[in-house]
Amino acid sequence: MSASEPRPRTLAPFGRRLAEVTANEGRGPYRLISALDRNGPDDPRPGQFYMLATAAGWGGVSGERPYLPRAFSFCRVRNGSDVRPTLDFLLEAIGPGTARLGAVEPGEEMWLTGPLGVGFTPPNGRPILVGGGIGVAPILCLHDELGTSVSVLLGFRSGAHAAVAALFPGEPAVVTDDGSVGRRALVTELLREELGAGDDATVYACGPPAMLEGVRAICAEREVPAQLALESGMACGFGACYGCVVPTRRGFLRLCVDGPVLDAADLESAIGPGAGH
Amino acid sequence: MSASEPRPRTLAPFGRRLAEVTANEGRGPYRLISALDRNGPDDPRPGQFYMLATAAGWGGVSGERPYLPRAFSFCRVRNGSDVRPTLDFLLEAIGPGTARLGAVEPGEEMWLTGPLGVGFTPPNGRPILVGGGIGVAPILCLHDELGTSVSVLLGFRSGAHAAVAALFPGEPAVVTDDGSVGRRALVTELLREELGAGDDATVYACGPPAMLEGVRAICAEREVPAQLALESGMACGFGACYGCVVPTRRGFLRLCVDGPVLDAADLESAIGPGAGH
Amino acid sequence: MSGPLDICGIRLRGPVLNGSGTFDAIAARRTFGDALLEDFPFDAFVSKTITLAPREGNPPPRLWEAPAGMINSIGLPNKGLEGFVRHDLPELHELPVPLAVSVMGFSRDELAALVEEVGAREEVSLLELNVSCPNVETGLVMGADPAETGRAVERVRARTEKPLIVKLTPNATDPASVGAAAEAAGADALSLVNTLKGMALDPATGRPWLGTGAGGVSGPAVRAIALEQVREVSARVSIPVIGMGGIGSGRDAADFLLAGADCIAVGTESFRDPAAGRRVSRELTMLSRNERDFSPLRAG
Amino acid sequence: MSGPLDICGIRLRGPVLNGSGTFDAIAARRTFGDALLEDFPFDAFVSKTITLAPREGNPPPRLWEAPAGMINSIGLPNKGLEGFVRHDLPELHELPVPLAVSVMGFSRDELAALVEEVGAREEVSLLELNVSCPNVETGLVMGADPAETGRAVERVRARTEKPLIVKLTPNATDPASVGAAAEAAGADALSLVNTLKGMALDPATGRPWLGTGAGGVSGPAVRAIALEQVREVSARVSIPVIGMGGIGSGRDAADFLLAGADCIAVGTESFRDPAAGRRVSRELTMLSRNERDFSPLRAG
Ligand SMILES: Cc1cc2nc3c(=O)[nH]c(=O)nc-3n(C[C@H](O)[C@H](O)[C@H](O)COP(=O)(O)OP(=O)(O)OC[C@H]3O[C@@H](n4cnc5c(N)ncnc54)[C@H](O)[C@@H]3O)c2cc1C
Ligand SMILES: Cc1cc2nc3c(=O)[nH]c(=O)nc-3n(C[C@H](O)[C@H](O)[C@H](O)COP(=O)(O)OP(=O)(O)OC[C@H]3O[C@@H](n4cnc5c(N)ncnc54)[C@H](O)[C@@H]3O)c2cc1C
Ligand SMILES: Cc1cc2nc3c(=O)[nH]c(=O)nc-3n(C[C@H](O)[C@H](O)[C@H](O)COP(=O)(O)O)c2cc1C
Ligand SMILES: Cc1cc2nc3c(=O)[nH]c(=O)nc-3n(C[C@H](O)[C@H](O)[C@H](O)COP(=O)(O)O)c2cc1C
Ligand code: FES
Ligand code: FES
Repeated sequence: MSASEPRPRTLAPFGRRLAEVTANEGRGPYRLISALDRNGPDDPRPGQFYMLATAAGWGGVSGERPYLPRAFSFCRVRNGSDVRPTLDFLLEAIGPGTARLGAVEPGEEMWLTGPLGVGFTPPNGRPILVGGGIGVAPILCLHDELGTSVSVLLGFRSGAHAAVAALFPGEPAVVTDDGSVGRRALVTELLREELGAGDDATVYACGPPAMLEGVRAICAEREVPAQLALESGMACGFGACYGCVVPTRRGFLRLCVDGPVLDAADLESAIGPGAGH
Repeated sequence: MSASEPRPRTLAPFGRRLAEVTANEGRGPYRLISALDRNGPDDPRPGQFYMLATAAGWGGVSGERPYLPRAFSFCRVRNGSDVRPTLDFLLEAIGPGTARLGAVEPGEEMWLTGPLGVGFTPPNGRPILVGGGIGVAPILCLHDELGTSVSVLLGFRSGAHAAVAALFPGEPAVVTDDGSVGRRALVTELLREELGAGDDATVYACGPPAMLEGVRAICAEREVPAQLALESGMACGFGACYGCVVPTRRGFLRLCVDGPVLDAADLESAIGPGAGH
Repeated sequence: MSGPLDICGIRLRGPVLNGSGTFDAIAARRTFGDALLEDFPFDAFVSKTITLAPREGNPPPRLWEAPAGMINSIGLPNKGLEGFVRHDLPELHELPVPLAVSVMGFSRDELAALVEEVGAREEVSLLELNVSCPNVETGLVMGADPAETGRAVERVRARTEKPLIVKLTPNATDPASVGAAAEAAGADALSLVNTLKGMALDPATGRPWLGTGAGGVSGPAVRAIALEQVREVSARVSIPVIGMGGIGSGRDAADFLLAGADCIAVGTESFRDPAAGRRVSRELTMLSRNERDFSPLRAG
Repeated sequence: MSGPLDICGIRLRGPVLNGSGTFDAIAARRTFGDALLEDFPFDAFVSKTITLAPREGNPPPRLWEAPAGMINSIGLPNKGLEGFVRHDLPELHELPVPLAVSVMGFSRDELAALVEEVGAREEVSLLELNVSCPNVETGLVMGADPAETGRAVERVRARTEKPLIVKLTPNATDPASVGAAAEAAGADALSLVNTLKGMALDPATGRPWLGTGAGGVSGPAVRAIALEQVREVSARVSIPVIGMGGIGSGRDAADFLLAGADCIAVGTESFRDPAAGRRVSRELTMLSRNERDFSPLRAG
């Protein structure tokens, strides 16, 4: 165990299990997929993730890929009486795995392992949540947990992508790259405005590497603690393959067991090799 | 070209092409699949076959197989005004390829190459058609061509399988292994009854190896010419891989270019290595 | 084909191991808790390969998904002998199955030191020599050359009384000769295959994707190749053979046993299904109930 | 990366060849008629390997489908030199592209005779030496051993002025050394990879499925392995390299060119799509329009 401070981790049932897809809706260019995880815990921690694969047709159109499961943060957990727990995932289709998962139909089954990794740690000061693009997924459940009074800053490529902001209760601040919804700005600009030097705040962020690096630099400059949910290519998701390492000040860390949430202070840079392709 | 007598062969357009599935119906345990082959010839010869693969999801549930296309005799070609040509295939699900093809939905697309190989040669004497199980497929289109006055002898494992006999116009003689439809007998018994020694007949047969071997032996004994449509494992279907050879009196022949219809006289036995598994 | 068995005098409840470096029981326990121990997926546990000095491993990216498999360039990250003994060994000792420790040395001296120290630990039931590394003196890849492999095994043989498994690389012209050399030099068992050398290019740049340029291919893509090598090697030696390479089902495992392996290992499939070892065991038991007549090719 | 090119002084309209033994232009013409010639899928045609004496080939079954690929045990059926020259050569001469004839000898004498006779035919632009067979004298697989390969190439080099391509086997510890030995002995180009040794068991009996027990693995499953070997070999030699192994798209072809190949060959993918060579060419042309900046690793 290499983390210096313990982070919230809900244990996963051992092995993969089948979960039934209950809904698949479009949110702008994203898909919002719900799955009934009957045999999973009802209290995954925001920031934790699941490895997903469809039960049928994993192998894709060409028969070549996807072969390995894919990592996804849950974006909501719902524990209503007959739906407990239902996990929501927000997906952006960027390759064969996300394309196949984005095409699941209600009633279909998915293989699922998780919750995996460690989630966000409760704030010391006032929480500021920063999400970029598909990176809003873990920010949404963190928001659910922290309550609606926290600051939420969201950035999107376009107005179409920003449709997903409607999932957030309250009034999140939204900017877009093209100014079609909210100001034309990067979400890091909102953070820079929101955050005073030495502010008694904790920043939580998830998004593309360049955004996370911006958040890291801003928080470092102002000496505000930040927790960043990173991504890296994963094969297993439970520490078995050593494939998902990211360079940190404490050496390479396996993002799937020591992350995906890391202290910004541990990072030289949030832009790792192979990240953000 | 090694065949001693030229056999009917309709040339295939070069390359594979997409065909739209227009129907997929159950016939007992078999599937009857129709595909609109807009860019294919309308006159494939009975006995010729096509290599098929689905356009999507070829790769199967496990992502491992099927990888290569699969060989299927067409069982009917229909050239109505707006359906020309529509090819019908009769499928028995025995593995990952036939399972996937058996699950195609109308509107879905299939990759198709063909017609391939050589078909049956017109009869010298009165034609007797013998089909066993899924082997009735090429017998059906041969029957369409020769007209309804010919003798058709069909054998099936069970009454459920015998449902497919209803596709034949007229009154084919039907026997089953369990006697649930027609007599409890092997179709070779029907042939033995039908066929006199030195009969002025031509026998056409397709079915499992043991049945074909029975037909071969009966015809050899009575000195009646027989044409047998054989099967073997195929990778390409157009003579490229040399994988589909069967032992004959003329050496190994590639079943996909020199067959699948062979003269019974060329065969020592209709049961080849790896056949009938 | 299933059920309890002895391998080099060690009693196992069944024939399903893990491939070294494809299951980290310590990290898995952090993730799945003690449920892991209650339903432990393997009949013996093989550690990730350790070296004398600690290693950070290779620069990322370390993974590439390939048709029916993957390529890895992990580079043996490990805490080194001392760190392993202090931190990992106590935790691995809690596993409900015998422990094999995989070791690799960049010279025969290093390998000998590792074998001696690790072999002396009572927690350790078996040692596995990963000889797929280039010999720093000769430049030859130890495990690809029968003579090099023989010399390495000879050198370490006297250092321990524990059974020595030698893990063969598939990147060799004649794995059976390498296996025979290892047997002659005193190996108690062989395991194969390790990964096949492979590479991939980043479609966005046209440059090698993996941090180190090349890596090792594993998964179903290599299964037929591994099966053939297991057949060739086990036909040549009389010591037990642990077969692996793309095993993902009981049917696959049965094929390796039929081809001459005494045990099998599940590697990459555990990434897709953490409990794959258990599933393979169960499926194998079902098959062996139905297939009593099958006799291994080696015996036949 | 696309467009006309010279290979060993032979002008090709593009870089896409077929893998020997994976396309029979004569049988394809029987099947598809002259449409085959109008849209011929390859920029040069490589014949199936011929031998001095006719061969029936291996007993069936000869095929097995594997994850993302297949195993074949065809065994070089061919009409022998005389039959080939009399029956096949006239038909192959009608193809609209240069002809390479693949030859294999079970001894260096046999190989020399084949090279001399075939090389003397004006229909033939290039010769390919398939050296993946065991030397009947030494028992070594020619193509797995640098010295054996060198001797074979030296022996035949003087027998023809036509360019000699040496086809390497991937079942070698160090294909780059074999390639370098072939170059030193006078080879004009190298092609790789041939199939990887593999096997499969009949699930119904537990015995080997293929008539000969083992066979060769091809298709996407071997692509990453082939790509790495092409990179290693082309980094070592300065003669042209023809890369193959699991190529099924323009992207795959581009990867091989980037890894150091000068031409590529489509093999198993032609079984799935008889016109795959054409498709790969088209896709490659599209890619090279968009990827002008990519430079081959060998040049870089
Ligand atoms: C902890 C974590 C949480 C995540 N949460 C979410 C989420 O909530 N929602 C979401 O949409 N995504 C999420 N992701 C990202 C998601 O896992 C990836 O988008 C997904 O794995 C992509 O798979 P693919 O098959 O669609 O694309 P791939 O083709 O696998 O492409 C992904 C990237 O990998 C590289 N790549 C391309 N080909 C290969 C190859 N053959 N092998 C290896 N790499 C290749 C390229 O850089 C490519 O851009 C998360 C990732 C992590 C690690
Ligand atoms: C000319 C011709 C015409 C045909 N016409 C018809 C038809 O009209 N209707 C019809 O239903 N069928 C027809 N067939 C048979 C059909 O092609 C096969 O049933 C089909 O290829 C099976 O594919 P599969 O993936 O379902 O089964 P597979 O799993 O491929 O099994 C088929 C058989 O191949 C063997 N096998 C198992 N695993 C493998 C493997 N990995 N690699 C290689 N072989 C393996 C076994 O013996 C198995 O029983 C025809 C075949 C030929 C050659
Ligand atoms: C990510 C990864 C890491 C590996 N690490 C090691 C290792 O440390 N030592 C070793 O001997 N083999 C290692 N291997 C090889 C496996 O143990 C196994 O031999 C190989 O992957 C083939 O089996 P498979 O196809 O079932 O994975 C590793 C394989 C993978 C995929
Ligand atoms: C069915 C089959 C037959 C082959 N016959 C030959 C042959 O006669 N001579 C030869 O040099 N290579 C032969 N090969 C090897 C191919 O030319 C090629 O090197 C190999 O298949 C790898 O390419 P691929 O994965 O694209 O098929 C054959 C391959 C297959 C699949
Ligand atoms: S994904 Fe395998 S160790 Fe992290
Ligand atoms: S199936 Fe390839 S030659 Fe017949």
